Amino acid sequence: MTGLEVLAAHGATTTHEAVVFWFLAPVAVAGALGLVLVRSAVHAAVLLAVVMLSLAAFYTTEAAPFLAVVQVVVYTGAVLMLFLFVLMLVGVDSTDSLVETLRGQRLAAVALGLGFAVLLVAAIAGAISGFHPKGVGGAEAGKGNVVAIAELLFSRYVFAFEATSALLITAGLGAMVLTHREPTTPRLTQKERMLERVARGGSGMAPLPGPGVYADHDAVDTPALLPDGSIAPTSVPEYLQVSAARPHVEDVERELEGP
Amino acid sequence: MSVNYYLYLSALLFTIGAVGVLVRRNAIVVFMCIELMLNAVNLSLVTFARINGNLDGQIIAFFVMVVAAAEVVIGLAIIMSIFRARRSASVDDANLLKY
Amino acid sequence: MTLQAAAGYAAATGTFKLTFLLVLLPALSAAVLLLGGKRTNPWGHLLGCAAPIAAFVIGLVELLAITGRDGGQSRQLDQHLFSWVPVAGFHVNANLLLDPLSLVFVLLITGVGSLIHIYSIGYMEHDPDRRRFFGQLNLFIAAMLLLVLADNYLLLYVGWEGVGLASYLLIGFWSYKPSAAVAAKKAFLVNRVGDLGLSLAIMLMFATFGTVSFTGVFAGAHSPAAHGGTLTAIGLLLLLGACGKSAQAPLQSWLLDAMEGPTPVSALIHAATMVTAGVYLVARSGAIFNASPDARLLVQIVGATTLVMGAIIGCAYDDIKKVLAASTMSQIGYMMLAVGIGPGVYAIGILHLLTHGFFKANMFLGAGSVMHAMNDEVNMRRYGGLRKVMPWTFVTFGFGYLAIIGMFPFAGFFSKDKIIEAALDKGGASGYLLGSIALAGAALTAFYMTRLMIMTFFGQRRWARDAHPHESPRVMLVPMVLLAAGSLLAGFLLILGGSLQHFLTPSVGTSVEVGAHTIAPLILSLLTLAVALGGAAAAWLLVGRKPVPVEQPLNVSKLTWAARRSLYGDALNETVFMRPGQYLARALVFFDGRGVDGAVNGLAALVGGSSARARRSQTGFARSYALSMLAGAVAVTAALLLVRVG
Amino acid sequence: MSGGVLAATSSGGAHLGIFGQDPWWLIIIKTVVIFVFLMLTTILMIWAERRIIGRMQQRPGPNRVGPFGMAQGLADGVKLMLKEDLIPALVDKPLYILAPLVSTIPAFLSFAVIPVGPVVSIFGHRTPLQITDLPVAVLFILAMASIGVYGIVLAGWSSQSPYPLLGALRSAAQVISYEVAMGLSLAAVFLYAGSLSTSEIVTAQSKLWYALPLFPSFIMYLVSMIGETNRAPFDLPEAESELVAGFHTEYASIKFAMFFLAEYVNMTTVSALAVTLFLGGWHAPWPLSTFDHGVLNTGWWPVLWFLGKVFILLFGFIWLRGTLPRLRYDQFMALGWKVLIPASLVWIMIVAAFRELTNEGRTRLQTLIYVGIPLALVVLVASFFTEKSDDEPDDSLEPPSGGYPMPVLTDPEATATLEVSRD
Repeated sequence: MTGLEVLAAHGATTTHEAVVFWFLAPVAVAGALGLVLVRSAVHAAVLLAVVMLSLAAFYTTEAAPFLAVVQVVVYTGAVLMLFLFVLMLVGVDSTDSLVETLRGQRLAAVALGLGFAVLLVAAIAGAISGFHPKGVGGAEAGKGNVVAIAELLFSRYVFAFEATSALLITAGLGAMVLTHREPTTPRLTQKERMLERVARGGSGMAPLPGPGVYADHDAVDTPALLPDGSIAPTSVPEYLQVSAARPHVEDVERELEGP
Repeated sequence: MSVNYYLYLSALLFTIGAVGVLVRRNAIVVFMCIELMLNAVNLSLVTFARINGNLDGQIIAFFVMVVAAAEVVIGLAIIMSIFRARRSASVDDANLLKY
Repeated sequence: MTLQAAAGYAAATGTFKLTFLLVLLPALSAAVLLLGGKRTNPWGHLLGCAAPIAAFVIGLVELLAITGRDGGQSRQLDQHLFSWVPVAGFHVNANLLLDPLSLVFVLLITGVGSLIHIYSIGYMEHDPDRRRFFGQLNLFIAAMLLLVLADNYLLLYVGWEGVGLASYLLIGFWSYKPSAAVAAKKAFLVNRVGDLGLSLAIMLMFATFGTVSFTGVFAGAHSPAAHGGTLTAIGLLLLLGACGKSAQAPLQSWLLDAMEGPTPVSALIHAATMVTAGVYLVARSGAIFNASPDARLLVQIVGATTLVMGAIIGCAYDDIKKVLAASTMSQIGYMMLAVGIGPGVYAIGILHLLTHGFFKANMFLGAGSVMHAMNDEVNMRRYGGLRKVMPWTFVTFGFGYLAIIGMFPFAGFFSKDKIIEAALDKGGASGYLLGSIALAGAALTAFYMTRLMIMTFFGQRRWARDAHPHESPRVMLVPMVLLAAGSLLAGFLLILGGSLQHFLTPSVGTSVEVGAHTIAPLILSLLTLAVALGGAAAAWLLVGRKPVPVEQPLNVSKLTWAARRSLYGDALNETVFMRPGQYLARALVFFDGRGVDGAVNGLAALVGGSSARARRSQTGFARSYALSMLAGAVAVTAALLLVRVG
Repeated sequence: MSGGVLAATSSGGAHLGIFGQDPWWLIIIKTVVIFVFLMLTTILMIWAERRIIGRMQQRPGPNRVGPFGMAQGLADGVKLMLKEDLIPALVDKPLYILAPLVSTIPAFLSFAVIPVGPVVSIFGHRTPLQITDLPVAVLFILAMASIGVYGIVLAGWSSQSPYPLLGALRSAAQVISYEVAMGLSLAAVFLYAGSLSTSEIVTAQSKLWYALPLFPSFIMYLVSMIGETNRAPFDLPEAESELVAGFHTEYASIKFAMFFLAEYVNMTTVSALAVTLFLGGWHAPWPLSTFDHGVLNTGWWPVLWFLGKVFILLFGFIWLRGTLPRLRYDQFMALGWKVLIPASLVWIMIVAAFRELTNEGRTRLQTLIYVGIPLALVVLVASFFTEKSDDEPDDSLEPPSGGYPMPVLTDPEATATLEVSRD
């Protein structure tokens, strides 16, 4: 055990902890400010991840390693990943406009926020100054953080624990109900699709050459050529065909036919 | 340094999160700001545990995380539903419930 | 002068327990006929006749029973039906009072009423709504009986309003005629004025004496505690009520229009019974008027005024029913004069009321018979020479005519003569004045009635081309004959030995028969006869000697013009009441619309407007709400800090 | 950054006193050795994978650079480093650059808590063959894995291109899903070992490797380990034939190399974790462990056993890639959510019951009866309620002749050709 950790368990702060704090606290505040200020939602999420990881580090210095790991796994790994996931589902380009639609909202928010921060700091200073922290070492009683927390969790807080687990399951079910969409037609299996394709016959039966094959260009949006030299439009995915930044299938066709 | 600095930092992060809730329009970012506020509270809870010399603060922080996870799950599901219906994730666009 | 009324009434026993049937039978019949619908059509008129006849029989039985009580036995019998308004401090019983006064009215109402019912069978034979007619007639009978049998003012008021309702319904019986509908409305509205007076009087009674029962009020009126001014006020309000119901000046105008109703209605309600309710009210409230000379004086003035007004109006009209209506006003003026003169003369007023009930009903039925014969023509200028075509009608009508002009020995002679005598006997200048007016009224009565007779039954025939006059059916003639007999005999029989006066004594006090007469009775009687004959002669001179023009002559005196317009009664009403009323109503509407509604609506608009403005804060923007939440959090934190610091 | 702090400030465990006592130079040595080991393993793995798969596919594989082509990995690495660092125009630049780092660094950090051997003496210092240990070491590895996903997701998103985004989405969903299954499969080990610390878990396996009593957990861990590392047959985020190359389509040169590095380091890490948790860690396999009262479990020998087990597992990765076709995405998710997680939950219930009964001092027979009978009952009852799967084929789409699908012959010429060919 390092001296730092022992002291943290006993409440007093050390130089190591101070170094960690003064290094990471600005990072956390900067990340939080960035979360509020950046336009891109994904950047905001990454900045929030920075804040969360900083907090996880603080938890370790405050003798709460289990909470630190849970913070990383649950918050950073699951919750924030869920955010990113939804962000990507909702749209790749989801930047906020800079124009504030509610009159006076920003000004009032910043003013109130500053006032609140000042009040909180004043309250904390008034309430805590001169207080000597005891540290959690006594509470852990040599069993270690994980065991001590587990014992508390499954004895005094067992009902709260069960209640939160029920809440979590309810939330999961609720999310499923909210986002579930009943398909109107029975979903075709892979087998059925293949049989249908065969029954339909024609040129779609054999696998098409991959995009770019036989082409004079190696981009994925370049359609494949069929053995007779004509292009295979289906070899380029639809969303690439409609993309404005790239040449269209028709353009390539025209190019191939030439003058 | 004093343990109080953790609390000051927590207050600061909480306030920033609150202001973020007020000024951001993207529902998901608003949600993130709420998570920031919860995290700030967790930090102060852990610090309180250290000051008071027991583990209850850590336990409560643990519960906060679980409840936050539940909240995020439902909240994001709602945002998804709203987005499907309205093609917008802006909290200002979901303003039908008014006078 | 004491009234036994003040001493309380004996409880009704034996025969007198049938009293309630007097009211109940017609009421039940009315209910059956009005609610039964068309199923009762075939026999409705029979039931309608049976009810008043049965009531009449009961009345006769009770008359016998009451006359059988002599000496020490009270002739005022009170039947307790049920406790009506049992409120702490205000207790009203539904009690029926059977005393000589009410019994007299019961007999008049049921007797004349029965005859008119029977007459109506024939008169209304071709009317599709005859059953309804009978139902409403029965309703009237029931209400009128309730009015006269009530032992307190509140129950009386119920009957009072009941007859008002029946009158309204029956005047407007042919409501498809706009004139009938308007007349009904007018009668109702004018009656409301009087009813208001009555209701105010009742309220004042309650406020003053704490009770509305006759015994309580009369005892209060006699007690020394009663304030003279209050009694006068009650008396004047009662007079107002009486004026409304009895068509006395200034509320007389409705009666002429009320002739739009079917003739039996005019005969029953607007001649014989309902219009006498005012007289009844004054006579019944004698205790109050006895205690208030001022109120009495006003009653006299009203009576005298109406007496002359009615007579003058009667001289000018060509409509046979309206002439009779004006005559009714005039005759009721006599009665009011009589009851107004006060103690000792009530019985004479009642006597004239009874005789008038007979001969006026008789004449109305005769007029109905004439109209029946002449295709409902009412204009006397289209009549003439009917005596040969309708001999029965002529004869019976003639009886009524002789009675009303006070020809000996017809009924009117005895009653009218006594009123004039009483007026003169009042003494002093007012006595001479009232006596002279009454005498002049007698002359005018003779004049217009003679004019009516001449224009209707004598002279050349001025009938419309399609008129084929004929005698009325027997069902109509029989009542006429009976009433004619009454016209001839009633006065004599009732005055015989002062029977009526004595009979009525328990109710209205003793009559003053003997005393210092201003003019000797015999001389006065002769004078009255002479005056009446003079009036008749004048009528013959002015009307009978030359052909009656078919069209109303226009070059007539201003008095005639005025008389043709009811002496500007309507104009007066219009100027004094209607126009100001309209202005008041408009002002009220304006005040209500702009003031009251304006205040209310303005307040509502203020609330609504401010709410709408406050509602704007409900923007739907979650961020705005969150902002206010943060503001609240800041406020709470600041408050906590302040508390800690403080 | 947080990892370093974590490692330095571990608090708690009763048996962890030996950690955190190393002098600074020893820490540096250990760290460098681990780093070099991971780099070398990666380079060797790339070569080995290509060679082995080549052998499986009956082709030689790379054999030109160095003996048996062994330097091929090195050559590839050098080539990638020297190539132009291409940054596409539309990308989100900060995240695009950050993503490979986020992917790689946690992969290395995880290995810090893997015990390679017992306590040995290095330059006179008694020290465990492990950089550090934590009371929450296994969770730490999971945490690092979940941070590593950020690299993939951010790479896919910042590329602003459809295929990478799809790959990133798949990856995010996949890692979240399989992290649950992985965590559940580890829970059984925690129950048996009574600790989250890797060194203690290894110590607890001195007699019996947990792969035997917790065999279902072991299998589930192996499956979710492959899903977690995005390897075939679960390599959906970078499925070449569907998504070109998945999340790193738009990456080139050294950044691309870092993704590759991260993937192979992760493979090594999860293999090492499997060894640590289930296969006895550095303990010698059974017959050898009995040799000379366990002398082979002391000193530097265990490093050999540890590396051997890790390489066997790594070979398994390659073997699977050469053998199994890629799963369809919905099948893959169904496997995770509908099979692995429920099965893990049931299995944990059973293990917990076992442990509780054993701790209470029941005999093994009693324990088996108490756990087995209710379980059998549950299975019996459940079998009544499970629906029969509907395997009836759809007649409407049944191929017409002989059970083989035949195209509809609409083209007369084609029909004629067919006729001719029949003749």
